[in-house]
Amino acid sequence: MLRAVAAAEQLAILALARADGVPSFAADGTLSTWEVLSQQLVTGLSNGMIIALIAIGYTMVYGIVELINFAHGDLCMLGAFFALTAVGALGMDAWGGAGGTLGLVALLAATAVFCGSLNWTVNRLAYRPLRKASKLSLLVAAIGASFVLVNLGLFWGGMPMEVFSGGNSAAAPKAFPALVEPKPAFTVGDVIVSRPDVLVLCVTLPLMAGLTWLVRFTKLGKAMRAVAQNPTAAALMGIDVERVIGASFFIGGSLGGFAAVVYSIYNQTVGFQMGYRMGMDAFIAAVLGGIGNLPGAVLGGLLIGLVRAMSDGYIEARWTNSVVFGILILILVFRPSGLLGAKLREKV
Amino acid sequence: MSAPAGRPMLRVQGLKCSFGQAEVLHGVHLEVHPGEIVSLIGANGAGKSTTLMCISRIHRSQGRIEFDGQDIGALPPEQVVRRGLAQVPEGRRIFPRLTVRENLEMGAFIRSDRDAIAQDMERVFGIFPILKERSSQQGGTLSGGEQQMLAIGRALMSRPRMLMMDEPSMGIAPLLVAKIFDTVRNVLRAQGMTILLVEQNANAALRMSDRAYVLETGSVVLAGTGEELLRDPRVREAYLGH
Amino acid sequence: MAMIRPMIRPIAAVTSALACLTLALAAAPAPQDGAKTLKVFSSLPRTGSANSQTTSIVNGIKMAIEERGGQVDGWTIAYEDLDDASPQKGNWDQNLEAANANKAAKDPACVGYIGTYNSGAAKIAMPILNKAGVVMVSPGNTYPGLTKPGAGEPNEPKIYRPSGKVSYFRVVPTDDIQGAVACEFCVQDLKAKKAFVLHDRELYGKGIADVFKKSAAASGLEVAGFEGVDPKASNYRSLVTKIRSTGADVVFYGGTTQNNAAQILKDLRSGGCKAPFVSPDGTFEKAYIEAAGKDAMSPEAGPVFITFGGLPSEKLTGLGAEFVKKYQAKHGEIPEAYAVYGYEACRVLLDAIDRADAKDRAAILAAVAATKDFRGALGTWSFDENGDTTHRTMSVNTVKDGEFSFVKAVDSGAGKAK
Amino acid sequence: MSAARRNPLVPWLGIAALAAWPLVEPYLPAWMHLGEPLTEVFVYAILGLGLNILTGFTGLLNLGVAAFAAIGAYTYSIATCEIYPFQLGFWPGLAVTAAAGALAGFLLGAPTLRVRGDYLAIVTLGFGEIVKDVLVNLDTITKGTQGINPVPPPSLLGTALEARGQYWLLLAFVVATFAGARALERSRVGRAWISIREDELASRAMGIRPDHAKMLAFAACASLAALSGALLVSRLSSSGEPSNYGFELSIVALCIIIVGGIGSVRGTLLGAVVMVGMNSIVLVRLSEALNSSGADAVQAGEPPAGIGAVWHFLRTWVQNVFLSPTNWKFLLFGLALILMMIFRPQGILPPLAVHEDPPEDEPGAPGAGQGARP
Repeated sequence: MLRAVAAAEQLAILALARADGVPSFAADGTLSTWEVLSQQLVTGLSNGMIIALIAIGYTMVYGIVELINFAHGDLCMLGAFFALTAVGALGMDAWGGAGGTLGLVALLAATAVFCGSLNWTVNRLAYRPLRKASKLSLLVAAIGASFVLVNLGLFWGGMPMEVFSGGNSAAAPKAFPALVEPKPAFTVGDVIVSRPDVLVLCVTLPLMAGLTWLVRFTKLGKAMRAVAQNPTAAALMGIDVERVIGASFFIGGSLGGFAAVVYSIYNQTVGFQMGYRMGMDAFIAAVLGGIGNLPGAVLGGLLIGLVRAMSDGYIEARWTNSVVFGILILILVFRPSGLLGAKLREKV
Repeated sequence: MSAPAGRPMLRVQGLKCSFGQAEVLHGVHLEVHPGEIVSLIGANGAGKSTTLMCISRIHRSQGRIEFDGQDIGALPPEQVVRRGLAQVPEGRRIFPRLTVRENLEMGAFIRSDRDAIAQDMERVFGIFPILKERSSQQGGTLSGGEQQMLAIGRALMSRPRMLMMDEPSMGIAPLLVAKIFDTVRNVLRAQGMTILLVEQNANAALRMSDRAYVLETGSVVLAGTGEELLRDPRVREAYLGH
Repeated sequence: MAMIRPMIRPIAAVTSALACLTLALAAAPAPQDGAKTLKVFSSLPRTGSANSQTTSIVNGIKMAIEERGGQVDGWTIAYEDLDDASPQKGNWDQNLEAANANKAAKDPACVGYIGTYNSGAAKIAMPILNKAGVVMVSPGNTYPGLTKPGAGEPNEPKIYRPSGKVSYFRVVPTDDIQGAVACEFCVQDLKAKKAFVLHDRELYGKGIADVFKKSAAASGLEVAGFEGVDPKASNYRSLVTKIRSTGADVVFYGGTTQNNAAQILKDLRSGGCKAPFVSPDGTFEKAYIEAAGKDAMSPEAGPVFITFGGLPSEKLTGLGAEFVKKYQAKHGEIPEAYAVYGYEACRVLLDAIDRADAKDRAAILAAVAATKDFRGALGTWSFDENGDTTHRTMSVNTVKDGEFSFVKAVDSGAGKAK
Repeated sequence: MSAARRNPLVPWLGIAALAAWPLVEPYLPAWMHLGEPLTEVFVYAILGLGLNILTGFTGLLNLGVAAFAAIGAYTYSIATCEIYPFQLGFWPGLAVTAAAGALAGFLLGAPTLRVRGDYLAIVTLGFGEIVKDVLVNLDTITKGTQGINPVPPPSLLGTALEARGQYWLLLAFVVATFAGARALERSRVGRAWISIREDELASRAMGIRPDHAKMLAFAACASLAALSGALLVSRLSSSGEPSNYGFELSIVALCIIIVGGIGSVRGTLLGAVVMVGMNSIVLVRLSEALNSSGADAVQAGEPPAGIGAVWHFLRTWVQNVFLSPTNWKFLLFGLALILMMIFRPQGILPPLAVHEDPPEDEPGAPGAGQGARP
């Protein structure tokens, strides 16, 4: 039999745990079917938007150099570490009001520049020498780059700063301060739309609009599309192909930087191995939407977010990954070039 | 042979190019003078397209490539275009998912004078009115002949002083071939454009060229004026089919 | 000739590079194989996510050896820290674990193997070491089937003992005890009526969650949901909505910090669920508190409890308290909960070496098996006939002001295991 | 071309040297005991040879080959383990495994014939994840994360083989698989695969049925991968956890064939040596070497102020993180991959045809000829 040894102090903690009587801990249990569905939609939408943001950066590079960029998620991970370092060094979690908002905007911008530069550098060092090599060699280089970035994250996590828990456990997950408090922004019945949910929309929508504008209407955007469609012809037009590729790595990376900050604020956890899932989701979203297709990536991201939420909610969490991949495979069997994809060049 | 006097606009000397261990150009020499139409004929696989790609610096090569008296053999491709040497590549290489208008804009990528670009675009539309009709269609939806017109128009958009055209008649309906050759002869030439033309259709090419070179397995084997070569028995035997 | 060259060159380059590297590395560390040296190996996942816990275990092992001045009964103790995780996996790798075990088995100086951390890895290493007669002391395996007949598959644990002898011991109490303790705590102290049970789908987490579920059925606690989660998911908000809709008044997570325990807690709290969150000793480490952050761990957000198969460092008395003090002086921080297991595993091994008449594997194995009333850092305990510790004092802890805070000790009593 | 006609003795000498190794090993110093990692290399080589058929010969990028290995590992375990009713023993177990692998290959290949390129890659990746999830979740059949124990070791004529015997048996398997792969490469179906890789439309015009050939490639790849999975678990005497057959394993297999030289049978063997060797030999030896230098993370006391604080900060960081060799493994592994690709993008031992491929200005080669490469 259990023999409880309870001292006064421990009893006090227990009493605290039961402060308002047992029922107060019970989850509401009053959510109606519709409320549950709406709550799941909110969750799915927010997660989907974050995935979409990572995926458009991913698909941009993907469309141009045909590189399955395994390092993209890990780039986002380093972006999150950069943001956490900045937050810790400047004590940003204590900033409130207008200062806090301005700080957040500055943080987004700084992280974007950081990730963009990093992505540009990785391209310059690891991928550019392989431009004429086969696509598979490029793939292996990307796998290698992913490992290197993961390791940089491990080093970074051991930085003796308070936000990295003094650096004593480099590998452990770190809490990201709640720059936007996870409080309800508004509630509809018992459905909570939290402030981070709102933040996700506020950041991702303008970025997607901006990117669409950039790609469709600016000279650089058109050059990017031209290089993606036929690099030799683009070079014959006087387009500096390498520069355009570099620029798209920078832009794609900086979108990853934005995504990293939003992700960190939304989930409040960063860890050196989190890039795997971020990259994987982005990859699935990009392919699902059609390689190199920006609206497709957004659609794919939203779909994955929603499918995950619905599967967690109505099937079983342990089957969620299978459900996502199952749907992906089904879609590709019937639409072999993704939802919005153009016909694929037949080349591996 | 009767090369005109004066400084050539393009001079290629000892151009060599290899893929892996296989050398495909063994030292090509050719010259194009201002205002000339020069054609480069030869069988499939003789190295005609490779020569143009080397001049445009898409392929790496050895030997000397001079444009306007300056060595361009070490420049990146975009610098070659900036110097005024544009190419209409083989197979047209239209950007299939850019609109016709955007394709033309890409041709003017090196320029930033918006008004002049707009004027030039109108000029291209004047030469090829069909492009104007199709201006908001995606390039990939055009017919072969229309794509060829677009490719020529696109190359003109960089305001080149010299144009290299690679097989403009390939895979195009005969009616449109006539139209394209007509454009080359009567519009471009009239504007004083210098042209280096690669063509399989030796007969048509020689008829409109001032001079021509015959390329065989990576080397120039014959050169002369268009008429000389049209009369040359070797050429008649090998390329004109009689 | 010229045609062959392009093929031979790369082969030659790669082989010679590999050979040079191996040579250089092999030449560098030449351990003095003196006549009176005994070797102790540890095999733990040193690369990847478990690194922080295993570092603390290794620190504990090293301290135990240093305490004896690196000598036992006139014999020098050499220690080697093996890694059973590969960078490709970022987690323990079955090939490397097999290689480590074989390495230890083949090394004539090896008399002890401290490991593994993951029970799955133990399944690979146990038969190999058992055949070689190398005693294995685990600081971290909690899967009951490794030692207890009837607790796992019908053919366990006999399949891990090809020699027929017990050569595997562990200083940690097993999942079946801890899962039951956690459940009793929920029922008796938290007065919970309805539990939502989550697990990380791994051997440790699922095992403990299974026991929790079984005990819940026995003690009348309704299990409103039993779900395996994806330990790599970025968040669990949709699951939280599901939990909210069931009206559960306690949430149990069978899983570890590395498998996102803190994330689940955070999502519960920000999703508006205040139910007590209970997790096992895989979360009893500072990293859990740090990963969850202040807000999710504050009393207003909702109570958090962690069960642990021993007493927390600050409640340790005698040797345990001393260890904590020494560790703190040396490493500048309070040790992780696992450090003391590493320390204890090594101490019990060294003690057995000391007691053994002959310093060979058989004698040392016998001496470890005969460990009785060992006065260790965890208390005074013995190994039972299965190789399990008789030490069964568990504790329930909470978090207060960013530190673990002891709530109560539970003596699960002998023979309670089901 | 003529390189293929090199000295025919070389492969036999190689096999003989490998076969003799266990006899020589006991006389060598401990650090040269490579039998163990070599046996592992053999298992991975078979996996690589299987993947090479699908990705190397046929040009279908597969990011989920681990799923086939998993199917093999679990089929073998269930067919042979004493807790199941079948208990077939080693050789019948292998036969069942190979058949199950082929079936799995068909099952994945058939519905996805229309899916190409990277789209196919992600289908295979998804298949891999689904298989892993099913293995974990259907724990009533697969024992979930517990794994299946014990799995019978390789045996010959009714006797279980010990380490040395296993080494020779696996070597024989590798030699047989290698010879089989070479024979396939030159066979009718092998030429069909290669022509599909080069140009599917043209091969159709030559009378090849691409669907047919692709299905065969899937089946052959899956069968070999399943075989390697079975050999792996029989050697470890445990099926291990399903997580052992995840994406990471697929990536390793892919790296093996690309590092070796995509499409090259001999290259695949070398790739296996390099990839496994890096993990099981180089990195292990490296951390042994560094560990014995005994770097301890030590830090205590109050952090000083001013410049001293910076110094203290860096020192603590270095001691906490950089001094531990295990913290460098990802970096070394990743750098090695990148450098190998940069210096030998075509792989260590590419198939001969690759040398002669003209770098025609394909869509995949933007910016060609800019002279940017050193």
